[in-house]
Amino acid sequence: MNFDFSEEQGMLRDSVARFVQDDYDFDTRRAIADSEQGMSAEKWQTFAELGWLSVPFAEEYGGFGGGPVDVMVVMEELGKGLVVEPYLATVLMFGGLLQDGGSDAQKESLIPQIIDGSLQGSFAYLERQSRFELADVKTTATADGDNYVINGEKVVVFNGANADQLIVSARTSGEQSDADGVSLFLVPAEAAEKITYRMMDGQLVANVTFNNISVPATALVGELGKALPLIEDLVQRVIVYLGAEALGIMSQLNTKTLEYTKTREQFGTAIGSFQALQHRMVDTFMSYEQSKSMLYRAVCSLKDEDDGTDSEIHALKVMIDKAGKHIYGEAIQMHGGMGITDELDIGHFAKRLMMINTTFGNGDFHQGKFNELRYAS
Amino acid sequence: MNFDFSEEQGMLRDSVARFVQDDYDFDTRRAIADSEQGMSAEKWQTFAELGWLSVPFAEEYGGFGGGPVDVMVVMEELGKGLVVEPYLATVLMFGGLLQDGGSDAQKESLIPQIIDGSLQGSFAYLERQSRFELADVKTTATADGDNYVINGEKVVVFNGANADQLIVSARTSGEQSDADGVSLFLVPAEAAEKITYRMMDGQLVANVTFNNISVPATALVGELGKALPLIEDLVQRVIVYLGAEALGIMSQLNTKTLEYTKTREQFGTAIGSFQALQHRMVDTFMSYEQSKSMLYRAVCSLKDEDDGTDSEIHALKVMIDKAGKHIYGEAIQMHGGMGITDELDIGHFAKRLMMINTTFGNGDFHQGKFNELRYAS
Amino acid sequence: MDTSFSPEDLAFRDEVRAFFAEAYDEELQARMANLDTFKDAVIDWQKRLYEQGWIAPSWPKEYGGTGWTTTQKFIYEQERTAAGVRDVIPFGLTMVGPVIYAFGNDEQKERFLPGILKSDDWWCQGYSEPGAGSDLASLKTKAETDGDDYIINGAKIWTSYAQYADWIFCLVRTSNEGKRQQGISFLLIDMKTEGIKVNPIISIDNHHSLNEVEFNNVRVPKANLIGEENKGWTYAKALLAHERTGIAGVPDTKRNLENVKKYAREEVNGGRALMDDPIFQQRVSDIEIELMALEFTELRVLASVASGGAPGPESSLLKIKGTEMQQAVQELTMEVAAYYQGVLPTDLSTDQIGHDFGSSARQSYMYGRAATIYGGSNEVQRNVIAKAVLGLE
Amino acid sequence: MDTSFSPEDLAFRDEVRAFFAEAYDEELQARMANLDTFKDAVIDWQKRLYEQGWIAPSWPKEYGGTGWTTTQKFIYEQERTAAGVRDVIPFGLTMVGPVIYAFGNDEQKERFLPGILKSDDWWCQGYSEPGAGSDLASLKTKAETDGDDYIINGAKIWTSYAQYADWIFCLVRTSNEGKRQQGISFLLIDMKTEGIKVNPIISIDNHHSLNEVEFNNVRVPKANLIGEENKGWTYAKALLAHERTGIAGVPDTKRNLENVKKYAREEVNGGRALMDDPIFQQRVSDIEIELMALEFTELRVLASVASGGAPGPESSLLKIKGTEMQQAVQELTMEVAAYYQGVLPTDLSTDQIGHDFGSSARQSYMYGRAATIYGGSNEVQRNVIAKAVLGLE
Repeated sequence: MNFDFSEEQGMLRDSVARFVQDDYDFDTRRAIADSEQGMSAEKWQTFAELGWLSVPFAEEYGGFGGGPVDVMVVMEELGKGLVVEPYLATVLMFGGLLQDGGSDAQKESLIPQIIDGSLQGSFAYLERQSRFELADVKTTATADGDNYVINGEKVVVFNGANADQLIVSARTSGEQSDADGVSLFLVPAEAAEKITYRMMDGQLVANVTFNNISVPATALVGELGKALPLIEDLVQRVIVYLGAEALGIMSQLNTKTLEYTKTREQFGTAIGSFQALQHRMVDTFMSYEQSKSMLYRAVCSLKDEDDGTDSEIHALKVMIDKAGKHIYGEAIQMHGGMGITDELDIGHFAKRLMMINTTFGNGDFHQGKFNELRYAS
Repeated sequence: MNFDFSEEQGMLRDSVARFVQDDYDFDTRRAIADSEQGMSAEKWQTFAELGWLSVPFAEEYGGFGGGPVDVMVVMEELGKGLVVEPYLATVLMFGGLLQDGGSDAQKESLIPQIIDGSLQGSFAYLERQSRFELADVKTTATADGDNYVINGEKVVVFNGANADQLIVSARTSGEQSDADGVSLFLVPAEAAEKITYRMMDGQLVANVTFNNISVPATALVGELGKALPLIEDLVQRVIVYLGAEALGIMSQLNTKTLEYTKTREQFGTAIGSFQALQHRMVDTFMSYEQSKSMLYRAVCSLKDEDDGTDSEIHALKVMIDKAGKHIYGEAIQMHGGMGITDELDIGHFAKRLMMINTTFGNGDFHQGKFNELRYAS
Repeated sequence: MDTSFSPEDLAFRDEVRAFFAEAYDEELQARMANLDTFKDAVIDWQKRLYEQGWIAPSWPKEYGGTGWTTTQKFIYEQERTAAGVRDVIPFGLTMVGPVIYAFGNDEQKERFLPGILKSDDWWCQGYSEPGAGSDLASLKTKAETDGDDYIINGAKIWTSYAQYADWIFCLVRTSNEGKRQQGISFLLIDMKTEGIKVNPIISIDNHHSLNEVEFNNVRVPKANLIGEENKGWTYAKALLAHERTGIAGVPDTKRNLENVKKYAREEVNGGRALMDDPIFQQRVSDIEIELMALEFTELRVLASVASGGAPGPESSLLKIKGTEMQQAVQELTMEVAAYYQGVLPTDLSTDQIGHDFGSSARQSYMYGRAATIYGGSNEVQRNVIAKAVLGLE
Repeated sequence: MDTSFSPEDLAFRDEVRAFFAEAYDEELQARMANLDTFKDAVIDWQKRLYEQGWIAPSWPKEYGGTGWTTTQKFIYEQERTAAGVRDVIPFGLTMVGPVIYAFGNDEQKERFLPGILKSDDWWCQGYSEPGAGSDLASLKTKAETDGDDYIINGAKIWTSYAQYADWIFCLVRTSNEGKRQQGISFLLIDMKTEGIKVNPIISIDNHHSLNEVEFNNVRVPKANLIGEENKGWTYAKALLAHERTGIAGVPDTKRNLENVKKYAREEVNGGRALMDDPIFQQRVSDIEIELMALEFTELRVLASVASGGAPGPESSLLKIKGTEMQQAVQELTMEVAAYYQGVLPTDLSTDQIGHDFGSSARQSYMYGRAATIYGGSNEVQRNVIAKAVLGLE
């Protein structure tokens, strides 16, 4: 039983941490997020050079062959810098689906491009009505000879603005929320129509419309009609990675708030000397440590799949939701007026936490799933 | 719009408050609660002499003709003294059912006896399986000529140990939890078998078994098979009265805790000077004031029945449950080691609040009802 | 104890309801929602209220108030929020106005009150200073005598709508003697005066409503001093006590909660409306029940003031509990909006985005964080209650 | 990062499981539940553990410990609580024992450790004093030198099981010089010594486990002093740090939560089992999820200690969070018991009462209020973390 990181993991962590420290200060991040592209191609190239884009991929495709713990380490540090580059969308989600479900041809052609930084990808799964239900897919893909014709709309597509390739979930059979009948297709982004808009956490997202888009049968990712387990499996891992990013953010919020209360004076004394605030900071400290424990528990459960993985994942999402709200709420409150300015980084950390909480289902949604899994009679 | 008490209500309040102050200190209360009978016949006679036993009864039966606000005033003050005499069981529940549903003959014969203190009554409604569902009645009453024969068991019967007469809910038709088919019968207590035991709030309660107990048709209280609305109506009012008792208790807990923190020294200073405790005492103060507001809202709604009375009552139960736990929890915690002794009154106030919370349904139960009433689609 | 309405009250309610239904039309609402037309629309609306005679319900009748009973004021607020009618901008009508009629001289009353009532002058508030936070009395902006004028130097911060304002009312330091509270004066300053500079502050909701206001050798005639020099703290405190009851914001929060329910009936998750989810219902009723109580807490205070008494200890919790409830409802709205909670202002239409309240939910939620901070943070409020109400030292 | 068990660990788990299944039999459990036979039953059980060699897992092997790995200790606790096996009485085995082997002299080790290991001596703790609360260092019980003896005067309070005890370990004041902590000594006192009086304290759960212990001119040989005079505070603090991990009580709380679920499947409300009520499920998972995290927080501490490190900052939250969770589960049990939560001990049978866990739920819940108070209240714990971990002054 140990919670140590391997030497390699330590080096990976240091590498990301150093980048955030030296090359990604808050002003840099703001400028990138506000730029037209909403990300920096140059920074992305740095990610490629430093090998981060290869972490989760198998060695046969040029990857690092890393496991969940390796990715967790990267994401926690990226979280600390509020890095807006689409590591999650391109490497973990788009790349993750390819790695898990792609054909050899797809993997051989695309994964090396992800790793060298030349390909941006996106997983388009969300629809106007679907909220948090992954099986709720109205977009259709209809067989037409050797091709499939895709019709429908996906909304709030992460990295949708910059993606070269999309993996789209579409229904090839069944009714709107059936578990069976969902398939994944690789679609070149330029084939679809898109409108883009900005989110409060710095993401430039897109609504993407497919109007009779025809793709060959080789564009199918995974088995026809059997994509849901693939998606669910991906989402489980992504939830852990988002949890790691959230942990990095919470760490920043607690550290910055603690520092602030030690220097900020009110009524002639540092506000950190007020006992009521001290006790509340102990509580945010505990929320952070509990989140960290739950993250570790969840990441360990990913490796040990017969040991109730699902409920650990749901529990993590619940914990991160609660702890996140608690920690950013106190951070803003304790920063007083400054806490509600756009100038200070505190609010931006909060906004990213908020978006993480709602991504793939909020705390209540996952607690409902947890209850179902553990308590259903 | 006013929240003032009438002059008569003020006098009633003062009368009960003076009694608690002068004749019912904590040691007296403890001795009475620990006595064999679990109540004081002498004190009960004082209640009669002071007119309190007449408050809710119509003037034609010798009553004071008081309304919900009058009873509320009495109950709040009785709560402050943790009075164990069965005002709730005899006057408000047994007497309340008689007043609302009794025949003229029943009222004429029994209400004056309640008022003069010579009759103790009890409402036996709870069964082993029924938990908080009033309609869940397995006890049966079977017509047998002009009589009804009662079979079944009632548990945790308040004042069951001392009651001379019981009103028993029994099923005269329908299935176990049907709304229709519940009837009420007056039964002389000596006709039933009982076992008695003590509760943590000083109540001496009973499990009462009816083994082929035959009562005449004139023992029926209210309409045959239509008792549920009568019971529900009573319970609505009783919830308000229990809320008033709870408010009196919360007032005592907050006052005593505040006093304690002003005098109790730790680390060389009064613990009431610690900001963390101060802020928490502000919170218990707010819980108390919010409970008071909800009580007033509920008691006003009783008078204005077309204005959604039910949901106000449910809301009161939810509020009292939360506020009660909050206030007694902090009271015990802030009293430290002393707070967990039987010697101090704090724990006894807490125990009565706990029993109030579980009587006629806990907060979750009532919040569920509230949700159903207001949000069901 | 009686909380029912009289027939006169019910008639008044109908009158108010009818007026809002007619006067607060869609065109006006659209103009208010657009930042470019916001200021003009607000002024138009307030002028309409002035014509109706309802612009200042809390003012004494002699200065232009309505002379309503407490119950009428309560009904008015209920109807206003139920109709989704925006409250008046408070800086003139509920903040500086009452200070002027209570502590100003006759000349000041004549000069300033009509402009406030008619909404000809837009006011803003200059209390907080950079770095001072809830410790208001530490203010440093100084007013030095120069003949019949003061020369003002310093800066104010968190000044809402300073970019629109004609006038600012300020607390300034006129003396460093004695306790910090004793050397403060209450001054009215024309925003067009030379030496005033307004620096926008973009707040966490990505909007511009807050500002820093700099004063560099700003010359203000002493005729603009309210009451006595060095007594400004007293006037400001009196102002704080003036409108205790409105601060809980219960009617607005109730309306926002109704909106949450409406939205949650439309959001569907796995075939079930969010509003039918027992856990979500519990979140709603957790708030709704507290609000029901808070509404009566406010009524208790109103009733006690109406019967000539002082507001009781229950009044002190209105701000804390009220702002906590506001934020709880804002948070719930965000949960309903799910992914769309993050949408920043955009030229795309609601139809294109696929959602209609996410962006406004975000704005309310983010800006709403200020409610527990400004006007004395809730921490300071708790200190005050601990001392003044509970007697803890 | 790895939390899986090795085959050896799994074999150990089976061994422990089998032992508890066989040795902790129903007759023993019945005797423990009965106050009249409680003490004897506990001693019998602890002697059985001693024979098995498992009485002191946390002790060094040389003094009688098991030599288990951290993982084995973790497994042992998991199995113990899963089997509902009562933990050993801590005063000898986890409190004074470690102080004696760490700071006592050879003679003291020989004299006292065997009696502790074999449960021949029942120990109790004399730290708190009437009126002192969490401010332990303010203690006043004084030990004055008289030749080779100390003469003890004063009183200790909240002393669990003093009525059964053969020995008490006490902090006593041997000097009033310097800081308050500096004049304190650690002394072992035979409870049969003349001048000791035990006064029962009935606690809020209506039971007698607590006591006040009075010392009136009690003569104690200086041979019973642990370590140096006036250094007792150091030894007591070391003891507090000794068993940080057990204090969260996660395994016991997990087991209690499983019981809640079991009970809630049997309680029916309007035809639906309480455990099928979504709101109740939410209450359960609110706790279960925190417990899942807390279990790993404890593992993180264990792992860090096992790899030779000091417990990290995460260890300091174990007591606060652990006791909060204990109480949350106790409260939930009470909710399930409904009316029956109030039943006091009675001669009536479960069958007559109509319920089986109400009375024990009440006792656990009420006595459980002490968990956030004793051993340094959670308020004091928060002060300590604020200072020592967060660096706040």
